[in-house]
Amino acid sequence: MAQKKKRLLQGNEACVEGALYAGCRFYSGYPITPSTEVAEGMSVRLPKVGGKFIQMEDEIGGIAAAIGGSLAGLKSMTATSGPGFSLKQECIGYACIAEVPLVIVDVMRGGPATGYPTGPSQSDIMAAKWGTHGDHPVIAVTPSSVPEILTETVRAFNLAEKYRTPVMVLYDEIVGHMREPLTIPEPGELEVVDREKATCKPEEYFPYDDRHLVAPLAPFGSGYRFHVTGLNHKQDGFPTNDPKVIDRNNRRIIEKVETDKERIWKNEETALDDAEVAIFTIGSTARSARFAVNELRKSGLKVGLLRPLTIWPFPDAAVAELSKRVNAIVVPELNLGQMVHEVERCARGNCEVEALTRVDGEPITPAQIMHAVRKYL
Amino acid sequence: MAQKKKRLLQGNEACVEGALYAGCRFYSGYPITPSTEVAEGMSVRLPKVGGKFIQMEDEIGGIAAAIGGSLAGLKSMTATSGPGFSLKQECIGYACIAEVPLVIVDVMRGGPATGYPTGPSQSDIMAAKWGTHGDHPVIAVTPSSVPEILTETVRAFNLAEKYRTPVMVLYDEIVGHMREPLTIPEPGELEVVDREKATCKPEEYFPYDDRHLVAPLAPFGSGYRFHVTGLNHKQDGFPTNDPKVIDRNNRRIIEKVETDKERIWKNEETALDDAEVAIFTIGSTARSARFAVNELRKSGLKVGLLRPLTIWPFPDAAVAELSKRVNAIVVPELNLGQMVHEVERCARGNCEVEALTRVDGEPITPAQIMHAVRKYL
Amino acid sequence: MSTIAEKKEKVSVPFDYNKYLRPNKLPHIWCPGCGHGIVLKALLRAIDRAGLEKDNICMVSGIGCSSRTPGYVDFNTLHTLHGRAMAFATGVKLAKPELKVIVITGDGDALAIGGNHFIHACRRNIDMTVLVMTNSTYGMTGGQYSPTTPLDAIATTSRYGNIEPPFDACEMARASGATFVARGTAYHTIELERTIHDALVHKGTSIVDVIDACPTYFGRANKYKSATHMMELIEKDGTVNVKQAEKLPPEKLEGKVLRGVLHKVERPEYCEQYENLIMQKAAAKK
Amino acid sequence: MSTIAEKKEKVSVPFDYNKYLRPNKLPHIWCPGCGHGIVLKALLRAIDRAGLEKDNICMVSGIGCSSRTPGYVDFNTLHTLHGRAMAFATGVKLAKPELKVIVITGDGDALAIGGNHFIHACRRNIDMTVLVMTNSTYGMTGGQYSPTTPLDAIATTSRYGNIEPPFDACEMARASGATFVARGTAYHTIELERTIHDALVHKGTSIVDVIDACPTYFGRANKYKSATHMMELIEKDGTVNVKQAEKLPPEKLEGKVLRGVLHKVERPEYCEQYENLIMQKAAAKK
Amino acid sequence: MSDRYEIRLSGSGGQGMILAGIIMAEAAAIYGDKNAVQSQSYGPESRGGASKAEVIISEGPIDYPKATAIDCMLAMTQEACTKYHHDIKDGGILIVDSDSVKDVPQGGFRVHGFPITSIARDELGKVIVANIVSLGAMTGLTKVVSYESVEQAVLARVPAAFVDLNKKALQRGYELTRDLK
Amino acid sequence: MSDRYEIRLSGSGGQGMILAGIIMAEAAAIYGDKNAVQSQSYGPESRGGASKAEVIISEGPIDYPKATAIDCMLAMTQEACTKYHHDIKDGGILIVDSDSVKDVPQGGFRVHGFPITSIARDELGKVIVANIVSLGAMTGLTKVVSYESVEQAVLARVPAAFVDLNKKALQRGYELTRDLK
Amino acid sequence: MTQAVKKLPRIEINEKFCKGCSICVDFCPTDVLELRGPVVAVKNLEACTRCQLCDLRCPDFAIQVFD
Amino acid sequence: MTQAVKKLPRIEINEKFCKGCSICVDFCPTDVLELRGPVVAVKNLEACTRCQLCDLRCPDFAIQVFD
Ligand SMILES: Cc1ncc(C[n+]2csc(CCOP(=O)(O)OP(=O)(O)O)c2C)c(N)n1
Ligand SMILES: Cc1ncc(C[n+]2csc(CCOP(=O)(O)OP(=O)(O)O)c2C)c(N)n1
Ligand code: SF4
Ligand code: SF4
Ligand code: SF4
Ligand code: SF4
Ligand code: SF4
Ligand code: SF4
Ligand SMILES: [Mg+2]
Ligand SMILES: [Mg+2]
Repeated sequence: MAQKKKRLLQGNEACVEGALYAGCRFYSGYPITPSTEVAEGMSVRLPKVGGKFIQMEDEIGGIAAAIGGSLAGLKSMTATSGPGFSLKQECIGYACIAEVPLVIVDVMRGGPATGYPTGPSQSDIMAAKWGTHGDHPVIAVTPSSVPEILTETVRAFNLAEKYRTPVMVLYDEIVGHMREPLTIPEPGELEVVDREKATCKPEEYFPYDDRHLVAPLAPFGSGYRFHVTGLNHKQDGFPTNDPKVIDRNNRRIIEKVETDKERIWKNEETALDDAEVAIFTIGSTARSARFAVNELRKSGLKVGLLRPLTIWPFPDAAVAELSKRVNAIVVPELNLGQMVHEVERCARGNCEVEALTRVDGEPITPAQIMHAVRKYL
Repeated sequence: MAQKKKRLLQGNEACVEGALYAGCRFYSGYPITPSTEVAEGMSVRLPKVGGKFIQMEDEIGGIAAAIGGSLAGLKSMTATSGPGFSLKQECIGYACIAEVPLVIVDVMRGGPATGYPTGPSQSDIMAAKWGTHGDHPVIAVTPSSVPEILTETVRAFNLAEKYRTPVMVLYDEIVGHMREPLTIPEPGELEVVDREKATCKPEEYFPYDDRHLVAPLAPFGSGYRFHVTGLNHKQDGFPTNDPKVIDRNNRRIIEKVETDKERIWKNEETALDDAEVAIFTIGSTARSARFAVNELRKSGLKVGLLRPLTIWPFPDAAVAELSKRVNAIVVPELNLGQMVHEVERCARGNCEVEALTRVDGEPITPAQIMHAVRKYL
Repeated sequence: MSTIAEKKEKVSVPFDYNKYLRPNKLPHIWCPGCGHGIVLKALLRAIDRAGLEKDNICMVSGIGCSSRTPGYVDFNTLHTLHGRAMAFATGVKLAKPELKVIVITGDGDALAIGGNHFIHACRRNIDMTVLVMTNSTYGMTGGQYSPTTPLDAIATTSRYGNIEPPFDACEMARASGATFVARGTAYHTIELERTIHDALVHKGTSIVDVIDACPTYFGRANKYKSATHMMELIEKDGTVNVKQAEKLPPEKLEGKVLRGVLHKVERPEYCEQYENLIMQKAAAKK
Repeated sequence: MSTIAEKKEKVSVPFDYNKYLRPNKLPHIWCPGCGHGIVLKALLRAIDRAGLEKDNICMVSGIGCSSRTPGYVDFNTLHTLHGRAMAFATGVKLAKPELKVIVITGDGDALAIGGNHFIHACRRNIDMTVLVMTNSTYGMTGGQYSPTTPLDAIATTSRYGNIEPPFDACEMARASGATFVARGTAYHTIELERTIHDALVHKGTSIVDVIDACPTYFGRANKYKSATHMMELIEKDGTVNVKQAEKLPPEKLEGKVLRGVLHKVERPEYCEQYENLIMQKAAAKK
Repeated sequence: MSDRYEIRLSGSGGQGMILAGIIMAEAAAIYGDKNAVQSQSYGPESRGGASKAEVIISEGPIDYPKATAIDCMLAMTQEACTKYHHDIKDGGILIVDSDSVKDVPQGGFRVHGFPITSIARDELGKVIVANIVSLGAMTGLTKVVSYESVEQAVLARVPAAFVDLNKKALQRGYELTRDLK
Repeated sequence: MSDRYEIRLSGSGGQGMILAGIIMAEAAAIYGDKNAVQSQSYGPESRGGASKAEVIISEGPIDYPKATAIDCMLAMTQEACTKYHHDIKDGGILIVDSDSVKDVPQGGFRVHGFPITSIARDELGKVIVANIVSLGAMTGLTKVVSYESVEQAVLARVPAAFVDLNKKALQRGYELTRDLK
Repeated sequence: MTQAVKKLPRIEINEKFCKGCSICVDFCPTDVLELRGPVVAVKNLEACTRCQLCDLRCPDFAIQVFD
Repeated sequence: MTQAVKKLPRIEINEKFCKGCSICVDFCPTDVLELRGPVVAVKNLEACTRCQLCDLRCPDFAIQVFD
């Protein structure tokens, strides 16, 4: 307790603290602006706690090695930005189908391609969900402050281990690079979920045991010898062409997340109770929105904010419900319209839905949001 | 005319014929099931017409070289499937922001990851739109027969050259590997669009000339010396941090497609006039759907089919209009629900929207569709 | 050490492959006469000879016919993505250095799409034994040319003859820093077993380039009459052991590929360095 | 051929770099003392000496400080993605073989993420001149270790000292098939100009590994006092010309890196082969 | 859809079932005056194992390219026969190679067994032409395409040196069905 | 929001503006009892060019982390001054290094010019501490954070060997403002 | 079937695994084996020297020679 | 400013480009140059041998020596 001290940390540094708090002991990646400080922090800190850091030859190697590290039993992470996120897509699908717990941090910058390396952006939201080929589950958390990067990184590890799936931590360059005061929580203060251990006899172990939605994953070298593949497989992990098994497995990996989404969702509501217009947004833009809500409320205008901390699975229930009680939902995002599609889908025509987009490398200001919202008041 | 002969061709072979017809003279790629026959066909045929074929070291190299080939002035193509499509994502974004005409064929197979290499699938539809990081334009065509693969490949090249952007040809393994009779069209029979030539003086040439939505692209080595980059750039092609210019350029590359989408869209309607239930689907599944419509119409049931041949930009106007006149839209797809999200969005709650999904490596049968449709009749 | 002579004298029980196999996964998917099975058997014998424990072996592969190997063996097995075997393996090894990591890969998997991970693993000298099953083609996808396809050879994407000069995997491995580099063939199975054994007991990145044959695609396209014919021409007549080569006049070596251990040096291993240097210095700098 | 002596005698007008520059893009973004600018100047002089036409040059780069070079020169210029320069360049060259393709890349761009394209371009022997600006770090992203960072060196991701042995880019290039392999430094600018010239006039893949310096990151982290200090220690004292080396006793060569043309052979060039073999055979097989 | 005629050819990888399917489709659509669609499926294990090809023949457009109710199925191996015969429709035809298929399935379809492989090997001297023999038999039994069209299609697909052999194989297969109706 | 205090520190890359911003934020949030958020922006050209750091200080939570109406801005170069002074609010403060900023912008804000760089170079012997001198001046002029907090924050960030120098620099800057109000 | 006096080796062939590639047949130094239809068979057991080359080169785990 | 009899070289310095890295200063064999504040300046033109090393090693296209 004596050591419990407030520090001014950068978002990316908070991510490092969160990972270590969650028990991450393996990091592999490739540097890229604006996520590089995560790698740099891990390279300094991991060896001190007996963990492993390796800078791989590229982003593909970065995530591949992290999957290997996770299968060998260590909680693993990789971090990247735009172009690197695109390169990792094939391996993301692998982690999904092979059900390997993993945390992938994407500090979003302007795109496409090299785009605007130091420009803030929220333009990987849809890529996080749909980037890799084939159907697959996605969990993505979206912190909007430095302390929240820490807590959400911990939550990402918990979700990854609980659902045996890659979990993304998505935040924009502004949140990643800004500094805020933060007190590192004591051990025990935050929940830390560890991987469920295999307890059966090795002969009876199935890495994708049919009887579970999420089966325990034994680490390589623990006496459970089993097979892992990116092909469609049976409960024993071996490839199959049996349509029934393929169907079941493909659906199960999505269902394990979908059926539990109430538990994975996390929304913050600000002044929504009597709101006539709602703002739906994440990350740094949510900070502008909160500022705007406060200002508008001062003038008596009924505006509220729905801020999802879990963007995937998309908070469809919350948006659907909201759409029935407001005149309009305004969706400010640092891209050319991504979340707004999902909001439109969930609103089913119940209210107006409007995107407020910005892609010039500058943040969306409170003034812009106030302007957009006023139209509906 | 004497040589005009009907032949039985495989879908992938028809793609080769289409590419050559459209004037494709550069192919680079990396083999992968079930698209490999495209590469094999190009390797045999291109040299005969003075074109270049190269098998690169991986899929990234495959698309990178094709972009290079296109900038050097040749109509270029690459083909791949699932895992390779994921690997190409970063370069797809590059072609978008640098505005390089290119055709990307994706013969869809089961995923994620290695998944089910020989299993048919339509699970890259959303990856085609959202796979790469950052906001970017997407045009994707979706043929559903062997002759249509030929004509749509030609159309893809035309669109690529006209809008200076990568265009995707998306079809599933069934259409890619089945054989149908086909007569190769004579020169002149189909429209072939060539790249607009630069005509100004070299000193006055801007590769991203502000005065156009789509500026002419001079080939490297033609006396116009200019700069191409994947960074946000000015009209002269050089990087910029000017928010106004960045904003304008990022929006323009999307607008050039969005504002012209009436011309890019292509829908086939079957028995929709008095339909009470509509089916919305593509590729091989649309064939099952047409079969089902015919059968159901025989029993007097009012069912119709909307089949988009352009899936991106999404035919939102057609779906919105349709949603107002039918009770339900059924969306059969060989995945776990992708197009259905877009249909839901466009339907705005006007009618029921139901997905019919299949991911066991088998096609969706007419019987399945009939069953799904009957519920709403 | 040599056992060829011994074997000839002793009448022994044949090797019990089942000890290391997952028998219910056999027969394997490889075509009649495919060399991959022969290499697998040599590997299993070498593992036995090295006295490795099944629980402590992690076998990692990419995608390809050769990369299907892990499915048949009773170790911790990891069938990854095309080209990525050595990157995944690096993660496994670094996370758990007590595992003996064996990578099984094809010439396409290791040297085409996976070339970058190959050279970097060699550079780091991370402890793993890598078997490259060089059959000069992409067998799995039906016989396109690979980075080891000889000049002029026919493949489904080089129907007019291949114009791309092949890599020498051993040269590449050595240049990029591997500390053990060897070559074997599916024909010289006893020698191969010994070579793999030596690779397995070496500390650091050990690369064994194994020349084998794809009778189905490479063979048929290039007019080899049979698997046997390929083994004779490519593996037997096309190669010479590095020790014998020392005694042969240059004329006799023309066009021949060398077999045996081509390069072996001692250099600190990656995981050990990590443990010794990084962890210790980090702990010191509290 | 030598011009050092000539230059010393003749009092000449200095080289007119503007002829090849886009003057309104200067000053460049490189830090004070960054070697990249010195290398660029040697390249421009070499281009001039080789008599190349601006319209016929296509310069391709990846991403990195070094890869910003194309923005400053008045050729057909293509700034691609990190690591992909040689793959893009392969497409440009094959599509239009009459272009002289020059690739400018960094040690990270060419040898880390781009390693695979590097070795395959060398293997194909496709006609392009590749300058690898080896500053032993990822300058652009702020100084992480790269595949050419020396052992024990400090970087932002190796704060306890680097344990990854560096590549020798020249060894790699030679092993993978490049037909011209040379090394220069930003210190030996006249020699570098000549070396690049020889690379430019060579037909096939020519690799020039240029040792230069990142004073901002590599220099500061590793206690070099200045750019000059780095040039003296790393480039001048750390290297020796291959011709001089022949005359030196082995003790004097210890730890030294060789400069000059290290490897040069003639082998058919890829685009020519394509033209001669593929197109002709295809035409014949109507 | 009443004129939709569905054929399935099955055997083991390497027996030329896909080629036979292609020939059948070409006979109908290129050398005959019908429409045809040919498709196949193979597992990820493309080598060995049961393999099948399907041909749909019709006067008009063919929508669904896969078999739904098979008019005629050929089975060259027991495995293929057992695995794939379920979709044969009532009144359909099952042709089996009696050399391999011993356990003949029962159903509302007619079964014809011929020693196809032995004919190819013993009478014609090349086991490889078994698929052509079976095509002959199928032509005779189904009459969905004319013999002439099939012959043309076969000859267009085989190298010049093997024209006679294949002609003979087709004929031999066709003859097997002469006395049947 | 009324207690929201916005600071912008600008100069050229390498002048330590970001570090100065961090110190200001730490003074407020770690050594003082306020909340603070520090942010910065740099172009893709991270080396050279104008650079800026921003600090928002408040009693309560800080939502929008960027400056909207600046209370106090520091400009160490002409380029930075010209580029970034626009958001200073009426009644705000602009502190310029009079060694570099000759063309002082006009507006509804107070301007204070000090020869910051020459003080650092000539008086203190290290041009590198110019940013600390300017922090001292800012502390004196804004009073948003106590001198003690700033001093603590400075000392926590500098290596032991430079403690005295920095202490002196801070003090020297602070003194510049003693007679002003 | 063979009426050997000296003890003959036992050659075990797994017909389910044998793919008839003929490698063992072709490389047997004493011509002990032959293909019978799709799989290998022993034609001349007496000649077998127990050299094990057939086992060593069989890709399919289909043949082993016991003492 | 220099009252030279023999013709002196002309050293052109582009102050906008010079970043004061000191490379030319350090490597000039005859100590002709020096840093003055942030940029380079000529301190001893007479000593200049026109060797051009300053130009050759200047990373910034900032110095050239004319006859
Ligand atoms: C990313 C990706 N690209 C391409 C493929 C298709 N593919 C599978 S295996 C293979 C080549 C295998 O060749 P090799 O490694 O030599 O193995 P072999 O089959 O010859 O043993 C290819 C191209 C794939 N599965 N994934
Ligand atoms: C796919 C991708 N990964 C990572 C980056 C980030 N990045 C940009 S340049 C660079 C390294 C540059 O190093 P090098 O090529 O040696 O050039 P230098 O800056 O040292 O001249 C990195 C890692 C990127 N832009 N894209
Ligand atoms: S295709 Fe070639 S490599 Fe693959 S199993 Fe068959 S013979 Fe072996
Ligand atoms: S960071 Fe290093 S490599 Fe980049 S410009 Fe500065 S000195 Fe050069
Ligand atoms: S052991 Fe030797 S001799 Fe006996 S069958 Fe096998 S190969 Fe022939
Ligand atoms: S080598 Fe093996 S698979 Fe081949 S024929 Fe002999 S026993 Fe059969
Ligand atoms: S030309 Fe030579 S002597 Fe003259 S200033 Fe330059 S380096 Fe010095
Ligand atoms: S080398 Fe160039 S940039 Fe450096 S001080 Fe001299 S003139 Fe200035
Ligand atoms: Mg191979
Ligand atoms: Mg570098």
